Amino acid sequence: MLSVFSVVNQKYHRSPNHEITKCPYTSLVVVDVDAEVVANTRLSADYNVIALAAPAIASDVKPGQFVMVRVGTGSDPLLRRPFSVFEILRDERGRATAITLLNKRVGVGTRLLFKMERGHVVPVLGPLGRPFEPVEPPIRAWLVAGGVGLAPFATLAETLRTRAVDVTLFYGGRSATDLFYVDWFQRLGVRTVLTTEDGTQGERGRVTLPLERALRSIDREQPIMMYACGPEPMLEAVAHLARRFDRPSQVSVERVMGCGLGGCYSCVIRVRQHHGGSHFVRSCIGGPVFRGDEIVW
Amino acid sequence: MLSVFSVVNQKYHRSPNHEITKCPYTSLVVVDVDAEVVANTRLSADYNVIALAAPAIASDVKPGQFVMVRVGTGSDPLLRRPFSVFEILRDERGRATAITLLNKRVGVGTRLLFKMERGHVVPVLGPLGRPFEPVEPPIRAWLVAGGVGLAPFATLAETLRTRAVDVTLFYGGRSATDLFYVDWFQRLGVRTVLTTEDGTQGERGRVTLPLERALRSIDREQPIMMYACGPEPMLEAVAHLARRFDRPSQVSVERVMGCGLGGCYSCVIRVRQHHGGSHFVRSCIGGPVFRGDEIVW
Amino acid sequence: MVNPVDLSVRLGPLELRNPVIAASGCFGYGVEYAGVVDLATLGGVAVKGLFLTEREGHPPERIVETPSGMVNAIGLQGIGVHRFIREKMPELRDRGATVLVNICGSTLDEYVELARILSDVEGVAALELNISCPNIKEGGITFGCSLPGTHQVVSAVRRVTPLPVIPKLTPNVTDVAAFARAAEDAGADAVSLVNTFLAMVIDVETRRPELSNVVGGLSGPAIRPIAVRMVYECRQAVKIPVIGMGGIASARDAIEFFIAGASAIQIGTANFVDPFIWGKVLSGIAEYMTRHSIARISDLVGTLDTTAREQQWTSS
Amino acid sequence: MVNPVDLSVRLGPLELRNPVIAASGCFGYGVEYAGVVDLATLGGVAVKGLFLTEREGHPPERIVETPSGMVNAIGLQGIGVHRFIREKMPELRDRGATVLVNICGSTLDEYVELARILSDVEGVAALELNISCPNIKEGGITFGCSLPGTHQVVSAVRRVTPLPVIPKLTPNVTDVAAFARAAEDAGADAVSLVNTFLAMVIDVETRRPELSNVVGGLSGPAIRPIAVRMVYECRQAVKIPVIGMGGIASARDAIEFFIAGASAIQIGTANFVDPFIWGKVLSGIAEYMTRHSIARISDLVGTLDTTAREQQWTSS
Ligand SMILES: Cc1cc2nc3c(=O)[nH]c(=O)nc-3n(C[C@H](O)[C@H](O)[C@H](O)COP(=O)(O)OP(=O)(O)OC[C@H]3O[C@@H](n4cnc5c(N)ncnc54)[C@H](O)[C@@H]3O)c2cc1C
Ligand SMILES: Cc1cc2nc3c(=O)[nH]c(=O)nc-3n(C[C@H](O)[C@H](O)[C@H](O)COP(=O)(O)OP(=O)(O)OC[C@H]3O[C@@H](n4cnc5c(N)ncnc54)[C@H](O)[C@@H]3O)c2cc1C
Ligand SMILES: Cc1cc2nc3c(=O)[nH]c(=O)nc-3n(C[C@H](O)[C@H](O)[C@H](O)COP(=O)(O)O)c2cc1C
Ligand SMILES: Cc1cc2nc3c(=O)[nH]c(=O)nc-3n(C[C@H](O)[C@H](O)[C@H](O)COP(=O)(O)O)c2cc1C
Ligand code: FES
Ligand code: FES
Repeated sequence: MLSVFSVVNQKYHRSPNHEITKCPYTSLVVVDVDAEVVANTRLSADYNVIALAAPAIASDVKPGQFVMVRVGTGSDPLLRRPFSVFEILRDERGRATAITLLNKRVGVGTRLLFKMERGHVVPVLGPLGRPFEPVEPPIRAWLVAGGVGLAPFATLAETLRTRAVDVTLFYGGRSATDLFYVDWFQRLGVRTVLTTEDGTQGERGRVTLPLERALRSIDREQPIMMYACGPEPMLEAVAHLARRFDRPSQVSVERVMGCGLGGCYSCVIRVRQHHGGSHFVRSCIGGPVFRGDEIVW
Repeated sequence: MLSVFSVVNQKYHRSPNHEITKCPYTSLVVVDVDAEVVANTRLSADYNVIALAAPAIASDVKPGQFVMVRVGTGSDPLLRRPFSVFEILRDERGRATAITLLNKRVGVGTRLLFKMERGHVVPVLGPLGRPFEPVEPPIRAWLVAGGVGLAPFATLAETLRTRAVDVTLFYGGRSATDLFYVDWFQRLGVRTVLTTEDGTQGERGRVTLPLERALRSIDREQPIMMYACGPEPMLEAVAHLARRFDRPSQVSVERVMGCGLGGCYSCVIRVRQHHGGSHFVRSCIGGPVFRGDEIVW
Repeated sequence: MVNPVDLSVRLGPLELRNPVIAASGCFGYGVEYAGVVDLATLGGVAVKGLFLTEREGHPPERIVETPSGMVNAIGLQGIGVHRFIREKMPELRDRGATVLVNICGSTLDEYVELARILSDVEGVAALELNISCPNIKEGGITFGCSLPGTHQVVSAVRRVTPLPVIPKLTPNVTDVAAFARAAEDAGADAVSLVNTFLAMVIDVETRRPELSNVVGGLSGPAIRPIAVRMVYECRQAVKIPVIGMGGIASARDAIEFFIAGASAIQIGTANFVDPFIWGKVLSGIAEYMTRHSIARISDLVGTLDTTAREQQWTSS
Repeated sequence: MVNPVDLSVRLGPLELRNPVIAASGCFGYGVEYAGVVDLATLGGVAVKGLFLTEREGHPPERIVETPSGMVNAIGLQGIGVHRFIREKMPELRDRGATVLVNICGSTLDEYVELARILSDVEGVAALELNISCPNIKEGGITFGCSLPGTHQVVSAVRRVTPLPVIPKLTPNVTDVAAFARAAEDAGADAVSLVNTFLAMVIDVETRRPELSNVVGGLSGPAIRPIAVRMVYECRQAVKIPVIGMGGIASARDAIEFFIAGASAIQIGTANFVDPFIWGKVLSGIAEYMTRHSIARISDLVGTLDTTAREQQWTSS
């Protein structure tokens, strides 16, 4: 009897090629997984990496995409929280079984994720959003991460390194204790350039300082793609440098998101239109990754 | 600077003899303990016993008193839930360190308590309410428990047995799988009379059946005190039997409680007044234990 | 064997295959959700509020979370009625959606013009008149908070369209039932309620409003008990059907509105939390009806029993 | 060294040692909480609403929990003003409580009579006029929902008492600021708001209302964003001080109301959840003021900055 209510549209829902033109950005197979917490590693007083068993998402997600996590049990907190997929975990046969999130404790939801014990089950919706477009050699990739903005770069770096792209990570934090996974990127063959605001690791100052120097010194003939994720003023600075040095960039923005699926219009960012002028684009489906020069800062 | 805000009234708060006449019912030292879950034993699909580290409450609570437990983290669920103190746990030196609750899963809050993992911290307010008045020999004590109404009788039976009172527990449940701790009571020297509605253990039917028989057969000269806790219609039936057989009774009622401290007037029950008539009494401070003949059913 | 339950509803001239409708502004133009839910399985899709022309909406921040709710001031960003008809209606028709177009105007003429335009569009099932958006100064709230205004806009639209007309009432009034009556008198086919409650959140560290628009509309489970009361009041006051909403997040909540007197319900905020809610609510309603031997959903509507209760004793 | 902050407030003629008041109906007659909090450390204690005579209140169920809130229909069970004066006032005086007596009447004369009686009682600091209780048919809501009614009852009480007169406004109206103005015009010394929102919850299994009174009043964090907006509106509309409440459950929430324009605040429902909240809120306010270099609490009141925001970049 209940079969009349198989509301989930298997046809559209499962067909990976459907509607590719009409919804160019959103992932075509969005699923909601009751994901068990399989590990939760605290990196510092504020940062943790939480691993969630979600094969359907892990096997489908692309670098730069995000998930919406329901952190609470009742209706407070109510809304899901968006998180970039940090790592994809695989079983011994190489099958993607879980994702991890790099979580920074800033409020009620991220605090719940920070404390969450193994065995807890959280609904995870995804994969969502427009991913980064990975380049191919000879283009070099410069990843620019501010703080927790590192998150989408683990999978992006892996994809790029698989393609043998030359990758540099410019990574800035407040302090040495806010920089994580540096070895991990280095082992992958990623060059790392670190900055901290207090000078406790790498160069003292903002991550845009070494970035600007690098832009100045690199051969004009060498094509590069800049990828940036972090606080918006940093993204703006990167986009600005990109324009000054006439280099392309892709930036992943972080807007407050109510739904992650284009339903609420909360997550908009001002984007230039072809014919001049600008309009508000929903960053959950039109982004979170945009070309740096598209955005009106 | 903040010392001007030592709002908790140490004077009244700590002095056990203060206001004994004006607030005859409430416990005089009410504390709110951030209690760690030290054990959670599932007894069946619906029942569990959860142990909470709360020395200040454990060392002070009297049989029949209750605590108000904050089960959620955000504001949904909002209100605390009332629970009778089931057991008092002691360390090797005999100091009371923790209390347990006998929890039955019936809704959102009790479900959270059912699932709660060790290490979780829950605020527990208490001890609260008017306790049972334990009798002395030669008076015999008949405890009448319906389902989770067993909870206050563990500590009551201990107290009574310490006084060498002859104790019988009439204990009814839906089914054999709903009866717990029967051995425990037997080891304490408590006679047990069991009933289940489906006849899977003890007598088939309600607990008032053997109770009525016992009332009928016991020597009129033998003084007894009946204590009852369970669903309200059961309490009513017990009070009714008590009146018919002209025996005293104490019943512990379960009303929906908003605060547990007399602040909200949600938990009222109709009680007879000395001069005739009746009025609504707050069962959180006027009870939860009442004389069976006080209550207007 | 269990007989299938009948979920179809009739709201005056409007027939829906079931009583569960996606609330306006919480489901985009519907097409955004085509990958998650088969639009044809919904009772209806109330699309995002449309003006005659495109609107940019308010700058961010546009939403802020509150205890069991959220406050939004999107400011009715939208593509306008013409682009909607061109760009969205074909796909909505293709997918078999029952489309309720939520229309907004700054003036009476705009409502009339919108109604006229949409009356000729194939696949538009009904007009929901947004006379209650609290987020824009010029918007319909001036109609929605005055009884003559409500009567005026409903009758004006009524005169120009054969489509079912469903004014959507604001809860920010003293006596919502009076507005339902005004709408009924003016010829509305049904009323829907509630829209959001005017609300505000302040960032105490910066001492600024969290929303760029300063105030916005509160929705979500927090408002449900008020919305249920209002639906109940309207149900007593009018004969036309009431479409209820406000904080519905489960089959239980939907059923609560049916019992209070809603002939159909809408789900808004909860779709953000769980875009797969639709199947869960529909099957939950069917399960409830089966368990309570209710054959037709209409048999459940308005069945609140306000006589005193009695208690039963079973061992627990 | 940090200077102590000044928390004292002046609400017209009423001086409070700090701006944190226990809300009426959520703190019994105050004495119930004497074992938990030193009543003298509170800004004030608004005692449970009093009629001239004893009242039995509604039968249970009287409360039901809702998402981030609760709906109550206690029905103003109470001991009446005479027993209150005899049985509770002496202890409240002894304990140094600043007592706001919340009074309710079915008629104008009852309010006047109550005000007269209480004017002669030592230790009564102010009268809070409950013209907004949604739970009883004959109650003040008939005054609270009509502008002339509000003006009438406030001026009548004003004429007979030298005590500060603080009408408590209902949120169940279209324009709460108009009611604040009516109260001000009639000579009120301050207004307090919000009382509860008329609401309803249905038990879907029995299809009966959860509350014996069918409807009740919604309180708790759920309503906070609406209450903040209403306090903000009233602050713009009147010169007399506004006492804000509705869902305050932390120092942050209290501060939000101060910034919106409340000169003092009340805490109701949150006291049920945490009866030790008082010290936490007071010390949290002091900590905030110290951190923001705000010497006097009055310097915080009504300081909402509605100019557009700018962003700052720090690595995060
Ligand atoms: C596409 C995307 C990817 C993200 N990836 C990550 C990630 O990998 N790791 C990580 O730690 N964080 C990430 N974030 C940010 C993360 O979503 C927020 O930190 C989180 O939602 C805050 O929730 P909270 O309950 O802890 O904070 P709240 O208590 O809700 O608010 C605390 C602060 O966080 C801000 N905030 C609230 N919601 C959001 C939101 N949806 N987006 C941004 N800021 C918000 C608030 O404005 C406030 O200043 C991402 C955000 C987006 C949009
Ligand atoms: C003094 C006292 C002692 C109690 N001791 C125990 C105990 O030792 N073990 C135990 O399992 N339960 C005990 N209860 C009952 C327990 O408090 C309720 O089962 C619990 O509050 C239900 O919460 P919930 O969130 O699971 O249910 P909800 O989802 O809130 O509601 C589910 C059902 O429980 C009923 N209910 C809700 N709140 C209460 C309440 N405060 N009191 C009674 N019924 C309620 C509702 O009417 C509803 O039918 C006691 C109650 C009182 C008043
Ligand atoms: C983000 C958002 C946008 C909304 N936009 C509209 C709209 O355009 N037109 C309208 O009539 N109602 C709009 N509403 C109100 C909803 O349709 C609904 O009436 C309200 O949110 C209450 O239902 P809920 O609690 O299920 O969300 C909007 C609500 C939200 C949360
Ligand atoms: C159980 C209960 C009883 C109340 N009784 C009264 C009352 O007697 N008089 C009154 O003016 N307000 C009464 N109120 C309203 C509160 O004083 C307060 O205005 C409202 O609850 C909002 O604040 P809160 O969200 O902090 O509870 C009562 C509220 C509750 C929850
Ligand atoms: S988060 Fe809802 S539209 Fe983007
Ligand atoms: S539970 Fe609040 S008065 Fe008893």
